[in-house]
Order: sequence, then C-alpha cells, then structure tokens
Amino acid sequence: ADAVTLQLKWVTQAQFAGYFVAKDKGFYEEENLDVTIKPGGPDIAPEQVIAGGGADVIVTWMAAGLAARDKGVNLVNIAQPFKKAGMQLVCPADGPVKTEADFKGHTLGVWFFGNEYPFYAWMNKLGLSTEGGADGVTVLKQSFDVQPLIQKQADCISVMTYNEYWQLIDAGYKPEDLIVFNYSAMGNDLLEDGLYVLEDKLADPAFEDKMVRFVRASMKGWKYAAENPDEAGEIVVENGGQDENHQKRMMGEVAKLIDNADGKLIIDAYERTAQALLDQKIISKPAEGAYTTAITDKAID
Amino acid sequence: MISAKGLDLTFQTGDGPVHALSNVDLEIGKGEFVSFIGPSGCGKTTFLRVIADLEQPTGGAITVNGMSPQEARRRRAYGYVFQAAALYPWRTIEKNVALPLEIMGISAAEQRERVKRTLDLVNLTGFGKKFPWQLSGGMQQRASIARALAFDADLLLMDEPFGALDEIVRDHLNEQLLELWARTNKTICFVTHSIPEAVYLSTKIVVMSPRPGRVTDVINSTLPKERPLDIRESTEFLAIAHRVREGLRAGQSYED
Amino acid sequence: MISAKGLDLTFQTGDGPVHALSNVDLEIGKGEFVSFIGPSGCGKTTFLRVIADLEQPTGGAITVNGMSPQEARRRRAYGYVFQAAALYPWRTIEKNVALPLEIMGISAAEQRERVKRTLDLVNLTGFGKKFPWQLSGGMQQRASIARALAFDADLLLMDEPFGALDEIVRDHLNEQLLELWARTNKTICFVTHSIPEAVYLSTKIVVMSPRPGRVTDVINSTLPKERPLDIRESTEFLAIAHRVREGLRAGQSYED
Amino acid sequence: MTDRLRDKIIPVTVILAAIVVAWYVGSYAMNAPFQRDLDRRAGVTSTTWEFVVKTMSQPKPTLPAPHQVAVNFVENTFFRKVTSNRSLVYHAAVTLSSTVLGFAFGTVLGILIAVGIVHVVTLDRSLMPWIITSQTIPILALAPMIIVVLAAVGITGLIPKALISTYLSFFPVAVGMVKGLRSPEIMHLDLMHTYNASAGQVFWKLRVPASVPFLFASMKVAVAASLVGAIVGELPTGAVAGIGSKLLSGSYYSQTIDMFAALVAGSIVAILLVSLVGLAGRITERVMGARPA
Amino acid sequence: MNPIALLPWQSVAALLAAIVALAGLPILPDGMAPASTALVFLLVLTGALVPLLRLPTATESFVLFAAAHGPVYLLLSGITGHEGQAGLAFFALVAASWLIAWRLVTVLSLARPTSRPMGTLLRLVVPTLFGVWLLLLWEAIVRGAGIPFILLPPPSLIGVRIANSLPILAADVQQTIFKSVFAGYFMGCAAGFSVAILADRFVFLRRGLMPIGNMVSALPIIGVAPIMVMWFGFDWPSKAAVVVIMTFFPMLVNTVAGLTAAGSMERDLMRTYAAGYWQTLWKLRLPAAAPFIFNALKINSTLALIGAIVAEFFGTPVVGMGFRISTEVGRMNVDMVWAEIAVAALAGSIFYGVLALIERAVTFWHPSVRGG
Ligand SMILES: Nc1ncnc2c1ncn2[C@@H]1O[C@H](COP(=O)(O)OP(=O)(O)OP(=O)(O)O)[C@@H](O)[C@H]1O
Ligand SMILES: Nc1ncnc2c1ncn2[C@@H]1O[C@H](COP(=O)(O)OP(=O)(O)OP(=O)(O)O)[C@@H](O)[C@H]1O
Ligand SMILES: [Mg+2]
Ligand SMILES: [Mg+2]
Repeated sequence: ADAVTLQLKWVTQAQFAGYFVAKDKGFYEEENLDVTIKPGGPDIAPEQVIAGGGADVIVTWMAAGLAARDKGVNLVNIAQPFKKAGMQLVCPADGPVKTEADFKGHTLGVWFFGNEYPFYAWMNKLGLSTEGGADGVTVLKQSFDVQPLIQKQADCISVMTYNEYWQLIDAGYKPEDLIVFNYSAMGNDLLEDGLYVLEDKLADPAFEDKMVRFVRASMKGWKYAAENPDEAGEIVVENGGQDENHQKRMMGEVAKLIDNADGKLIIDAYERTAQALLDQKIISKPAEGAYTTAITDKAID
Repeated sequence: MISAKGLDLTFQTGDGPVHALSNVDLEIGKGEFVSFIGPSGCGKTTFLRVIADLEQPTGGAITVNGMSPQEARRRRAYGYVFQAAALYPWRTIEKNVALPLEIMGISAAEQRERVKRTLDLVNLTGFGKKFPWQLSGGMQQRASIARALAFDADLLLMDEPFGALDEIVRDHLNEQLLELWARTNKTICFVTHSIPEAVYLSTKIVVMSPRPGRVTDVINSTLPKERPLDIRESTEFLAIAHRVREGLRAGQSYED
Repeated sequence: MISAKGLDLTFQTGDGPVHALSNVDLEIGKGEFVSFIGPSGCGKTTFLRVIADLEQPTGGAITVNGMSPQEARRRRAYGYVFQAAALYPWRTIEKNVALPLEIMGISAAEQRERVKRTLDLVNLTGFGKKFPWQLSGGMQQRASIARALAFDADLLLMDEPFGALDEIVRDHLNEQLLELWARTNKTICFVTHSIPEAVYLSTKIVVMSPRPGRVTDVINSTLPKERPLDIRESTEFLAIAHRVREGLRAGQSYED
Repeated sequence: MTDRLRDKIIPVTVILAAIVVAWYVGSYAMNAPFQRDLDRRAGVTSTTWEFVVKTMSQPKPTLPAPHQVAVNFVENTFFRKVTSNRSLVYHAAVTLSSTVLGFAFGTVLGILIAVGIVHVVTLDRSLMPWIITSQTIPILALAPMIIVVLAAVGITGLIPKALISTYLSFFPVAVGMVKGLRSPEIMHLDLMHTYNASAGQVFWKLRVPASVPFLFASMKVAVAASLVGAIVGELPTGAVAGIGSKLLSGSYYSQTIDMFAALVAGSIVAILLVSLVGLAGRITERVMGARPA
Repeated sequence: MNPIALLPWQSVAALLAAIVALAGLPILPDGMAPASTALVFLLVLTGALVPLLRLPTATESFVLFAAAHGPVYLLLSGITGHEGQAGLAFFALVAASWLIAWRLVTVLSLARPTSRPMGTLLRLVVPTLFGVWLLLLWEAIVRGAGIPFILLPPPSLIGVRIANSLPILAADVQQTIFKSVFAGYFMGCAAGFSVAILADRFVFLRRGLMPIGNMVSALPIIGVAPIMVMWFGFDWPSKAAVVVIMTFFPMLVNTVAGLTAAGSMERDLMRTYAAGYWQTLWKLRLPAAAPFIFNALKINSTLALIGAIVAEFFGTPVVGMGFRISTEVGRMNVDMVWAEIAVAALAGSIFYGVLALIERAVTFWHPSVRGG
C-alpha cells in the first residue's frame, strides 16, 4: 500500500470526521493507501509541517495556505471539502453590540494562527481600525473556549457553528440570547478546510495518482460521515475526540458545510478569498497557480 | 558573684539522656579569675552557657549577681566570648564591636567613643574599618574580646577563646588578658584545654571530668597577682600544674 | 635523607610577593625525628610541601633521598599526614587506609594484609568497618597516620597532625608516635605549634620565623631515646624548652 | 510519635484544612456571578442555600469546588480502564514516560557538560555564561516549533517531548555537578597528588564520590523541571495523550474540573518522582556511609 | 622529532579537515572565485601551523583570530544566495576554521593576563567568541545544507528582522516584560518573602507551611496558566498572576531556609545581648539569609519570563512576546519568532546579570563572592 501522511489543522474532532471515517471504514485501504492521520493543535502550523517534509497533504484554511505560498511554501489546493465557512462572531443579546455599527469602541475576541484573516478582512471592509480606541475595535487573541464571553472579558467572540457555538448553548445561553454574525451569510467568508499539497511533489505522476485516490476515498468518507453523523461521531471519539455527544452534534453541523461532498473548489469563492487577502496585504502579490481542479476532476465523476 | 548549688543538666537526645552537668557546687567571688579545665565533653561549655542563660539547668539552683541567670541576661550583666570569633562577616570590625551597643540603644557618639576605647585596649587601633576576613585569626579573636568588653559588664565568660591560636600569639594574649583583668577588676570565667594556660591565668582552677560532667577538684592558685611569662618555669607553677594534671588523669581513662 | 641548600620560595599574590621560604639550609639524616616550630605563616607547611613536591621552590636546591622531590613523589617515597585527618567520608576506615594501595595497584590480598597490619600498629584493630564520622577525632587522626604508613615509605611528613586534639589525647598519641618511630626507624618531619610537644618528640628541633620565612635555630635534643611522659617535668626537658622559647621570641615581634 | 504528631502532622493538616475552606469560599465567590446570570436568563429564583449548592455543582465552573475535583479525579483514576483515553492513569503514564526519558538524557548531558567544564579549561572559561543564557531562552515558547522541526527530520512521538525536558533538566544537573566535582577540599586533592594518582584515579576515587550529594540534590530539581517540560511539550502535540493534552483539551471545552483533576494528577506524578529521586539519593548516601540525619 | 607531534590536536584536526576539503573541491559549484578558494586554504593552513612557530601569546592569538574568521567570512559570503549547494569541502573548511577558533580560545584561556583590565577583557572575550561561533556554525549549517528558512532561519536573517521590527519588539517587551513579568515578579517575591517572615515568626505556621511549600515548588505550576487566563482576563494581570504563583514558592522556601542559615553561635551571641526578635532578624538573620534570597531571586527571574510567555499562549491582547511567537509561527514568519526569542534571551540575561551584580554588591562578605 502507498503511504500517505495527513496533517490536520486542529485536534481530533468531527471537523475532520471524513478522514477518520475513511480510515476506519477501510475506504483508504480499498484505494491501496496506508494513511496516517496526525492531529494538530493550537500551535501546530500544518504549512510548516508539510514544508519540513512531515506530511504529504495537509488540511488548512485557504487564507493560511495562500499566506504560506506567499512566503515561498508552494502549496496547491487539490480539494475543498468545506464549501461554506463555519466561523461566526457572536455577541450576547443583552450586551452592547447589536449590529455591525455597534462594534466601535468594543472588544472582540478572535483566534489567531491563521484564523484571524477573515476577521481582519471583514473589519477592513467595515473600515474599522483594529488598534483599539473609541473609533476602532480592541482585538483579543481569545482562548479556545467560550469563557471570554461567560466571564464578560469580550463583548463578542469568535465561534465555529459546529463547535464553540454549542458550548455557549451548553453554558445556558439560548439561541435567542445570542446575536450572530455569520461570515458566510454576510458574504465575508474565506474558504476554510481544504486539502493542500506541495506543488513540486504534485508534478510527479505517481504522487498525483496517489492524491487522486486519496481524495476519492476521503470524499467517500465525508459522504458516509454526513449520512451517518452518530456513527461518525463515535469513530471520532475512538480516535481521541472528546465528549461523544458534542462530536455527534458537531458532525451534524459540519455536514451542512460539506454540501454534496464532491470536494470541488468553487472558483468564485477562491477568487474572492484571494482578493480579500491581497486587499489586506496579507499576501504581497496576487496568488497564481494556488489551486488545481485536476485531482478532483479525476477523483470524482 | 556566681553561686551554683547541686546544679544538674541532662540533655535528652536520640540515644538517651546525656548528663552534661551533675551535682555541681561552685562559688565564684567578685574579681576572681576562674579557669575551667577538663577533657572534651565534661560540661565546661555547658556550665558557662547555664550562667549565660543559654541553657536551662534541669536541677539545682544558680544565681548570678544574686539574680536568676535570665534576669542577669536581661540586665546585660555579662560579656560572652565564644570559642570561635563569631564576628559577622558583613560588618566591619568597628561595626562588630558596636553591635551590642546598637542593640542596647546607646547613642552614636557614645558608641564611637567606646568602640575606639575597646579597640585600643586590645591593640587593634586602626583596624576598625577592615572586614573580619581581612584580619588574622588572632586579630579576629581580639576583636571578639573587644566586642564583649565594649559594654563594660562586670562578668566576662570566655569559652576557649584562644583555642585556635598558636602558642606565641596565645602567650601574648594571655599576658594582655591578665593585665586587663588586673586593671578593670572584672570577674572572669575562662574555659581552656591547656594546663599551663589555666595555671598561668587563674586565681582558681576548676577541674572537671565527664560522664557525668562534674567538678572533681577546685585548686586555689598560690601564685602572686603579678605574673611575668617566665613564672611558668618556676617550681611553684610546676607544682600547681602537676596537681592539675593529676586531677585530670584521675578523672578520666585514656581510651577515647 | 633530605638536603636543602639556599631554598627560596616566593608566592606571587594579588598584594605582591610573599616570601614563604628564604635561603633555607637544612640537612636531615636517615632515622631522625625532626620537629618544625614557629609562629603562624613562617613557612613550616610550605617547607613540608616542597619536600612532598606539592610546591615548586623558586630558588635553591633540594634533594629527597638523593632524588628531586618530583622523582621521589613518583616513586612514592613518603607518606604525608595533613593537619586535619582528611579521611574520605564515603570510605570505611579500612578502605581509607587501602586508598594509596589501590592507587599503586597493589593486589587485593596484599592490601588486606597491609591494612590489617597498619591498623593494628595504630591501635585501631576492629574499627576497620566503621566510617570516619563514627570515630572520635583522635581515632580519625590515627587512621590518617595508618593511611600514611600503609605503603611503608621511609619518610613520614606530618603537618600539625595533633593540632585539633585536646591535650590529654594528644599526650597519648605522642607516646604512641614515639614508640612507632622507635620500632620502625622511619625518618619523620613533624610540624607543631606546641613547644612541649616538639621537645618531647624530636631528635632535632628546627625553629623558624616569618617574613621572610627562614630557619633561625636548629636545636639537637640531648634527651634519651626512651622518653616516658613525665620526662616533661625534668630539668633537661625544661632547659631545652626554654631554649626553644627563647629562639621563638628572638625571631618575631608580637605584632601580627 | 507524639513529637511527629505535634511537629508535623497537626500543623500540616490544619494548614491544608484552611486551604480547603478558602478554596470553597473562593469557588462560591467565583462561580456566583455566572450562576446569577444563568438564573436570571432562566427566570429561576432560589433560596440562599440552594444557590450556594448550585455554585458548587456547575458542570463547567470557573473555580470547581474541591469535592468536584476529587470526584472527577477518583473516577478517572480508579474507575476507568487504564488503557482508556479518559483514564488519568493512562495520561499520567504517557507524561511520565517522556519525563523519565528526558530526565535521563538531561542528567547524562548535565554530567557530561560538568565533567567537561571541570577538566577542560577552554570549556570552563567559555561555556558557563552560555549555559545560564540557555535557560533564559523561553524554550517552552519554542516547544511547538521544535516538535514540528523534529517531525520534519522524522523524529516523532516520545523523543521531541523528551528533548524539551532534557533542555530544562540538564541545567540544574550541570550546575550542581560542577559544584560537586569541585567540592573536594584542596587537602583531599593534595593527598591524591602525594600518591602520584592519575587524573582518572582522582576523578573516580575522589571527585565522583564527593559529588554524589550534589548530584542528587540537583536531580531533584531536574526531575521537576523535566515534568514541566513534558507537560508543556504535550500542549501542541495535538492533544493526543498526556497530562498536558488533558489540560489543553480541558481548556478547549472549558472543562475546568477536568483541568484541575489533570493538575492534581500532574502534582502527584511530581511528588512521586521527586520522592523517588530523594529516596535513591538517601539509599546511595547510606551505602556510601553518610551519617544518618 | 615529528612536527605533527608538536601540534595541538585542534591544529592536527584542522589539517585533516583541510585535506578532506581538498578532496571534495570545488567548495561551491559556482559562486566562489578561485582566488578566494586559495585564500581560504592559505588562511586555514596558516592557522593550523602557527603553533609551530612558538610566537608570543598576543601575536599567536592575532594570527589565529585572522585564520579562523577570515575563511568563515569568505565561505559564508560565498554560500549566501547559493543555499543548499554546499558540498563536503564547504563543511570541512567550516570545521577547520572552527577548530582554529577553538585553538584560539584555548590559547586565550591559558593566557596569564598581565594587568587587571586585561584579565577582565579576556574573561569577556573567551565566552563571546564561543557564542559568536555558535551563531556562525548555525548560519553555515542552515545555508550550507539548504534548510528551508521557515523551519530554521539563519542568524543573519534574524538580525535583519530584529533591526526592521524594533517598534513591534519594543511594544512586546513593554507588554510582556515591563507589565506582566515585573509586576508578577515583584508581587510574587514580595509575597513569598513576607510569608517566609510570618512562617519564621510563628512556628506553627512554619511547620504546617514548609512541607507544603517544598512540595508545591516541585509541581508543574505552569499548568495553571489557562486557569489564570480564565480568571483574570486577557491582559497582563493574568500573566502576572501566573508569574506570582510561579515565583512565590521558590522565594518562600529559600527565605525560610536562609533564615536558619545564621550559625547557632551567632544567634547565641544575640541572646547574650538580650536582643529582641526584630533586632536579631534585622542585624543577623537577614544578612545571613541574603545569599539564599538572591538565589531565589535569580531562579525566579527565569521562571517569571517563561511563565509570562507561556501564559500568553492562552489568550492575550494582540501584543506581547508570547502572542507574537505563537501567531508568527502561524504566519510562517519564523524569523520574527526567532527575533522575539533572541530579545527574550537578551532580556533574561540582562535581568539575571543585574541580579548577579546586585548580589555581589550586597553579599560581598560571603566566601563564594570573596573567593571568586
Ligand atoms: N544541645 C545538646 N544536646 C545534647 N547533648 C549536648 C548538647 N550540648 C552538649 N551536649 C553534650 O553534653 C556534654 C557536655 O558538653 P560540653 O559542650 O559542655 O562539653 P565541653 O566540656 O565544653 O567539651 P569541649 O571541650 O569538647 O568543648 C557532651 O557530652 C555533649 O555531647
Ligand atoms: N598558595 C599560597 N599562595 C600565596 N601565599 C601563600 C600560599 N601558601 C602559603 N602562603 C603564604 O606563605 C606564608 C607561609 O605559609 P605556611 O602555610 O607555610 O605557614 P605555616 O608556618 O604553615 O603557618 P601555620 O602555622 O599558620 O600553618 C604565609 O604568609 C602564607 O600566607
Ligand atoms: Mg566546649
Ligand atoms: Mg601550616
């Protein structure tokens, strides 16, 4: 079997259920692949891992992928399982922020490590300074939970539809207690989880073939996971995920972002993402050759 | 000055009780120079420490100047010179000598005056600004004597003050100590291991023996108060020394 | 055995040169018991260390057994007894005595035999398995002498070996040392601060004086080889002691 | 026995009890505001006592009450299969293995450096300031990168974490051993010289035994540092296993009780390791004839 | 006699390395003029053979200095722009110049300075050379082996980045060191000290607290960082809180130990003067405890920095050294990460050095200071 190492961008959870399902259900084996899945963490940059040769393919957000490409790590998007963004900003309804116009002078929590780009793009669009003060917003690098809101340390915080949002619900907030700014709904979304490989490696037909098989099996995994969220949740927990109910629920939410599980990149969304990054000077020159549809074209028919 | 009656002191240790002092009777008059001599562990230091209220007797009675030792300590009735100089290394010699004066709350001017006087007394004029480690062992020991003299108590307790010094320096300090004693008329209790030193200095020699620590002999010296160094080669001196040596021998076996 | 001619040794220190030895001439014959006496800092230790090749002279010549000191050290021609016992605390007494033998690569059986013999010699039979801290100071000092004797060098260098002991124990060890010397006919160089000790032990007393360190007097003892302890109250003894004391006085001022 | 009771057990118990009481008060004070918000949103009113009980039984409290931590700890320590991902024993074992490995590397490295410094003048003059500087580098901040970089050259699993522990633990050992190897008095060294002993003989027969107390004292510090290294090294490894990952995943889901239980587990591991090293030290010293305290 | 036997081992090894390099020529496929190649070899040979001349120390050091640093300079400027093309010859020559530098350090370590300032200078130069060579070797290996800069940037790039990012670095230092570290350090040390005095005053407290304190100082306290962030918010107070907790126990334990350091004779002396508790504390026990207290202050200086930086991983405002390190890793700006680390190491060393100087001044009387 051909060995493939996949580096995730975060800890084991249903956000990556498709890959775990594909492995667990033997979809990779069917394609004659031996896949190792490496979980990520708050300080693991998958781009760095792949540049150092620690992985063949990585899951990362497009903003981070393009930023790395800009720095000379020639990453290429080969598939885009997540069609919509899961990120949103939430504020308590009894707090000071009700609409975008209320942001001024308030404190907003954001994750960093590549996840901050959509936020900065949005603020850029609103014309708000992120340096604090009365006319701008104060940015916090928030922790990876919802405490900042519960402890009232921030006026609004970032959550993922499939993860932290539910932690708020668990903490006693009802959906009507929360005001939600969803990046996808606002049209401010930047593409999230996609699969990336190094450009020069892709030039090798054998590697390309391996990736075709990998993407095919992975998408099969995603499809299965979307159809059987409870089973997928259990598989994730068996692979080290925490809190079974939470994972099942997460799988249900993630399924909404996956759409029809064909993994095809929507070119419009790509263009918009690239443009937003350029506007904000997160990348210094227009991205070129940062994606290929060849793999998904061959893998999915 | 000091009067002990049936004094007992037992230390409770891990290996059982140690009888450091057992039934000690002793009278020391004002102005006497008393030497304590005896083999290691016979309770010389312990007896001095009882006088100084650094140790509580477990039996018997002791008075210092007619008071309890604690009372005497509170009234700062004595100066204590330890076996080692025990100077504080972060203070200059001057400051070390001034230490008891500071603690007793004596005015700065008076402190300066007294420090100067006592340093002169022990021949350390000009060394006041040095730190202890910059002085030789003998000089350190003299500084520690100066410190005990600085506040002018009537009673001086000295625990082997010259133990670490060489014989020549020791002779010299012995002479000076005798002179000081003659001049100031203090009462001095002096612990030593050296028979000649004990005989040379004292008006009274207390011979002790260990296990349990007790007084085996008290020898009153017949030597005159005026004592040049070569009195140590006189027959009278040798006779007393012989008696002390015999007293010591009687009190102990040689096996250590 | 040892012959020094115009020996000089100057230490370069931060405060300028210190003349530890200056123009020392000395002849020591085989089988002699030589004591070195003198005030602190007169170079007694330094002289012993030169013999032992622990210090390099800066001038003059010295031979040990006709060889250079370095050569003599390589041949393990002497045993050295330091002022403190300097036993290794992690070794039993036995192992401490065996240390030089181990280093010289002597067979285990022979080691055992020699350790037993030397421990018997210093009256420590049966204490071989104890650790140093389980022994009294005097016993430790005897163990350290045993260690120096274990490899049977003809020359024994002893630097104030009994300095830290009390007078009674000291007397006892002095007797034993004399006996050992008489029995084995070794050459012994012995540093001390005590005049009676020097007179009691030696066939030759070297009086030294400091700044610069030099030999001021060499006194040959007229005492017989057989010396009971109370020889120290004899007139002959006192006469020699007096001469030593005079020699010491002459060589120094009291200011230290 | 009664002495021990008076001098140790009673004071320690009293202070511990005081800490527990303060902890309860603290957890009421810290959990109350959220509970009030929660009640207000849910429209519940409750008596004071009910309210106090509620602050002590939140699923994700700001400061969990001692009994919550205790229950969680006992459950996850004794009532889980040790192979289970939720077993604290399992996580502790993972952390322990990299701690021990890193500690072993660190001790060996520290000793080698100390031997070098004591025997090679060049190293003595040039290395020491850099050893101190090395500890001012926040290696913990570098931990994620180290793990990525090592993964790039194919080193994964236990070793990268252990290397972080090594970095933290070699320092106390090196410093302690330099002191220890230099601790023999001049007189002891001179004695060896009079025997015309070789450098190797001086080293093995004098310097090494003399340095043993220093070695164990610094090993105690080193093993604690090693544990810190292992835990921090686990933070970025993707929350797979180990006490560090337990802390991390606890913090993702605000599972404060889990975090405290993990901290307790970490502390027990620490105490265990330090006492083991202490015990080894005492035994060694006893064998070497040190005077019993 | 065989001249090789007269050479120190570093020189012999340098010669061997040069021979290996000769076999592995050219140094770089392109980018190194024959003249520079020849110069490199010439300098290396000079450096390796100069010990044979038995020159005076000063002259020999000078020659060695040139012979070590000349080649490495040429080699590094040659490789820049041709990363990853280095062959055996390149590394062998770097090794040779490093060996010559080692020889230089050995010569300098053995030198007997003639004057005091000279001695101080030597004491500084020797470790500096060591550090410089650490950086030179790093540069040579990273560039020579062509390690991707996003894994490990060469020191020269880090230097450039530091120079270009001074305002950001200053803001981070301000946030992390001047706010979190200093506040936490002073509060933690002061609290540890005060509790130590209390524990000293009240025997019961000491008996109860010390076993606990000794234990806690071995615990992985850094684990409370996420909890502190949860409690005290994002800004510096939560970092300071972590630092307080980390520094408290070492200070407590050391101070209590230090307060027992005064000898019993010194204490009895105070008793013979019928001195009160505070007089004894102030005039005897605190001075005697000073070395212990400084020990704690020094240990705490490194702990404080680590604590503050790690705490910043769990949530911060968008400034601070820990924040920068973790976000810039995510942005692939690894040179910035190393710039922060260099600044942290520098700040830590200065902090430590200042403490060491104060310690020398305050405990001038202690044998360890007097002797050295
Ligand atoms: N604090 C103590 N606890 C237990 N035993 C003690 C204590 N102090 C002294 N001793 C024991 O009491 C006995 C007498 O001791 P002391 O110090 O008075 O003897 P000494 O005559 O001064 O001896 P040296 O000449 O050696 O100073 C000894 O056996 C000693 O071990
Ligand atoms: N290593 C050294 N460096 C500098 N000066 C030294 C050194 N060793 C000894 N001295 C000095 O040399 C002189 C002679 O010292 P030595 O130790 O030989 O005296 P000593 O006669 O043995 O004195 P003591 O009776 O105090 O042991 C002293 O002034 C001493 O300070
Ligand atoms: Mg005594
Ligand atoms: Mg001497």
